[in-house]
Amino acid sequence: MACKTCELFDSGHRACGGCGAALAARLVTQAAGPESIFVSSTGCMEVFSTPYPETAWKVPWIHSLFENAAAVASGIEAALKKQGRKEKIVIMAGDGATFDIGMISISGAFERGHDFTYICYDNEAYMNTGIQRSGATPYDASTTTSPAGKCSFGNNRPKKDMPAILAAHGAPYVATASIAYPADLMQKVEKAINTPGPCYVQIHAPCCTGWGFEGEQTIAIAKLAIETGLWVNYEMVDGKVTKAKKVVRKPVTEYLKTQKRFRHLFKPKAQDAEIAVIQAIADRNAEKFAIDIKLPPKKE
Amino acid sequence: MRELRIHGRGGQGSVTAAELIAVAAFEGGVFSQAFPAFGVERRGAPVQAFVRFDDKKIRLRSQVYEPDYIIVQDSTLIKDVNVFQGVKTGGIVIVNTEKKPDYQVPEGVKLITIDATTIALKAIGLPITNTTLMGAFAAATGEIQFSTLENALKHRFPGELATKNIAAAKIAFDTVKGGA
Amino acid sequence: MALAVGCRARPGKARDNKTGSWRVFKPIFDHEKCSKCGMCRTLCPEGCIYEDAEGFFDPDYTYCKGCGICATECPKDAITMKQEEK
Amino acid sequence: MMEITEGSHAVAEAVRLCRPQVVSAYPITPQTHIVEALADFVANCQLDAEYITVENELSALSACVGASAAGSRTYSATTSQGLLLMTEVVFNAAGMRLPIVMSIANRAIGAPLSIWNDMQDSISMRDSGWLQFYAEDNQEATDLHFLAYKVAEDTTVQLPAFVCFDGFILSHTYEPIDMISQEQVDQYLPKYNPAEKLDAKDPISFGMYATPDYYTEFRYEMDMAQKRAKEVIAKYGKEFGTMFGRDYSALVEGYQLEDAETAIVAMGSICGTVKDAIDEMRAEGKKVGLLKIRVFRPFPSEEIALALAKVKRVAVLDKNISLGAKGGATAIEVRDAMYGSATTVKGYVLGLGGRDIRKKDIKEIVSLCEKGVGDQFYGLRQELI
Repeated sequence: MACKTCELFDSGHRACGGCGAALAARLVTQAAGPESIFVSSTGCMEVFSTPYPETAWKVPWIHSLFENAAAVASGIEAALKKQGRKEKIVIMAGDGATFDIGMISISGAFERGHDFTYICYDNEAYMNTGIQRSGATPYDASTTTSPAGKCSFGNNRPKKDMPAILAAHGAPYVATASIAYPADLMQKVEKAINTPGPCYVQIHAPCCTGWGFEGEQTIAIAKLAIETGLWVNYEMVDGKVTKAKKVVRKPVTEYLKTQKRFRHLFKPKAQDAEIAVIQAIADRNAEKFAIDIKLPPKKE
Repeated sequence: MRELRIHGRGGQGSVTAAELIAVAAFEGGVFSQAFPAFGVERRGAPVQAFVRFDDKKIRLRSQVYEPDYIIVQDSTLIKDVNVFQGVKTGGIVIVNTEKKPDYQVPEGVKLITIDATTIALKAIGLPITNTTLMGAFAAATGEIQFSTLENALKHRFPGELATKNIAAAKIAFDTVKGGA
Repeated sequence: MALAVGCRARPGKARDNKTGSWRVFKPIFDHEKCSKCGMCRTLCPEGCIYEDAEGFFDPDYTYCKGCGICATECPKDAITMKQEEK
Repeated sequence: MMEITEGSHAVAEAVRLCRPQVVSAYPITPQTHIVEALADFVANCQLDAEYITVENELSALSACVGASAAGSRTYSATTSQGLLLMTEVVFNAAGMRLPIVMSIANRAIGAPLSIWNDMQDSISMRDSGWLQFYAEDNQEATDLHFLAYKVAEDTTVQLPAFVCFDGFILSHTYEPIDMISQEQVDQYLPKYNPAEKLDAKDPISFGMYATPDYYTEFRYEMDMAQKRAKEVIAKYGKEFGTMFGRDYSALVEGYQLEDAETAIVAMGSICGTVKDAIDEMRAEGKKVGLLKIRVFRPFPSEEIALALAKVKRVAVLDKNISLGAKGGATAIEVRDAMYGSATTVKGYVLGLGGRDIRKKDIKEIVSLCEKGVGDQFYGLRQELI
């Protein structure tokens, strides 16, 4: 049961000022409500929220390892079933834990069909260890292990399509959300929690430190990702896209220019060819999810 | 302590035979221990299984090197494997064959041949000889009684299958008894 | 304080870490301009903005890190960031 | 009731009687018969548990971590490569102080790949914080599961436990065992009801991280819990003996040790062969005895020093090797336990990767030890070197 007035993620945590992931944790705990058990993987959120004995979590919470949150949740679900308990199980894991190291345990747990909600707070790199590339890092983003340089424009692969992978596992409900749209985010988390079976919500959560922008811009940048079509908020029910947020699209440069991780695309000179590749990614997203709002032609 | 070594091919039920002989022996009032020669052998490859019998608790864990008894489930093994290796003087070797032996068992060792395949085909309808040879073993060695063997088979196999296996074992038991 | 078995803890202790000291800029809330929409509270990563009896919002400066999201996102421009006096 | 059954089935039956609510395991030779039997129990309503068919061993133990933290009694079983794959969780479960019990059907570690028995797998986990019990026969392999849960769940211990028994040699052997009844187990091992668990009624954070200000003390506390476990094992091992006639209060057990000049120290199923060899050597007038180590963690240093105080020489048998060190783990630790004594301690690494050990090998080792020859591999095939 959601509790929108509850604060279940306490003040005093050690996230950077303006942290998108911390906001995601607040919103998700509110949407899940106090009758939930949270499972975290190792990552930035785990570290900024639980230095012993200062836990920020006011819901029952467990962290075991980096790669095993889905398996730990599987065990909790089994235990609750045997004990006749009704708490909801929510996993909170970063994109590194989800897209990369935890992939096997996620695949196993989704295939087995446990009843839990897996939330990936996606800040598009390994932020805990110092901004290394993950499978969620977008095309051309410069990270410490995919640095832009004389022979490189940064990360040379597009984001892995994790929602499609989990939908292919038979997940009954898969959604993407953004901290810039908190009402939508909370609604989706609630829906996932109330859908029996393994559900997945991937939340775009900009990281001011890792992406290189001022903390006050976190929400604005998350919004730009949606408005340029580089991030699409959508829902999939039983493997089919049922809803996607429509926008009047802006060129991707408006998003890219705001962040240091894409600075090499503009300085020392504009890399038009590379920007065109990214624009094409946005265009494909727009086509795939049919998000474009076509404005009527302006009258002369 | 008495020791039995069973030679067979993967799929012939040597391990099951060892287990059931141990079960029957234990029911008969002696301590017993059965274990396979642990391997990665697939169907058809030569395999071994072992049984020990003693009046006191069996502690020994090594494989069987100097058996009192040997069962050879498939006489074709005699060419491939030194099946008689280490057999004790005064020991008993039971070989499943329909032919006259063209091989020698060590001196002082008693050889019993039995056409277990034909018996099994007749009684069970399958050329699976392990339970048949158990009957022969019971008759030849006296280590297990036929009644405990029968119970062990009843416990292991469902209904009619148990009946058929018991029948096969009984034919072999009577054949060996008669021969002796 | 004796250690908890297995590095476990009950909630409450995070509040011992008064993150307000991290602040460089301080959000000043102008109730005159406020439309009581609550967006500042919703979007605060610290969860340290509270509604008062009249429906206005104010931050708990003990924990406010001064990130400025509330000021940026306020639809009425009712929040301004001022350099912290230390 | 005495019955004759396969070791794996006896272990599975013991686990069933312990009433775990969550079983999570991944199949691996030679552990498979155990988990197959448990899955069968669940399928036939003979065990009221969730059996989670995980995708690998790391997830097997991870699921146990979650279930145990949620307040359920949990069980897993593995060996060899599987244990190594779950290594990270092995350490994690101990640090989180979750009383999971896991059977280890001991098996060698690759490369080269070997499915056969030695103890390199569980010995390699000796620093993880898990209690480690080693069974000589299938009677112990079953009984030690009851004891392991009882000790692991004791509030003064709260550590997970391995029950180790030699893969194939015990797991695949039919032999008579005395299985206690469900009523007796229920009387001995009450329902698991931890003081702390994941529970919305009383939210607790599990698995937080510790800064340098705290970490050392958490490790110290685990070490203390290991040491406290000695007394707890003694208490519950004695209780088991009172109730069922088999006393497991001693962490080490002597055989013909009172007047022995040469003592063999060993763990696991080899102890049976050693006892038979000792009987034969005694008949020849040789004063040889055995000190069996039943509990390797907590390591019974004081008990070993005391038990071996009067012998002239010690031959330690190790089915493991600490490569690059002075022999196997047991020899190294026994030597440490004997530090300051005049007794000679020689180590013999043997039985690796399933190499069979016979009575004559034990006799050979005793004569090597008498000659002062040791701290070596035993039975190397010289023609291969």
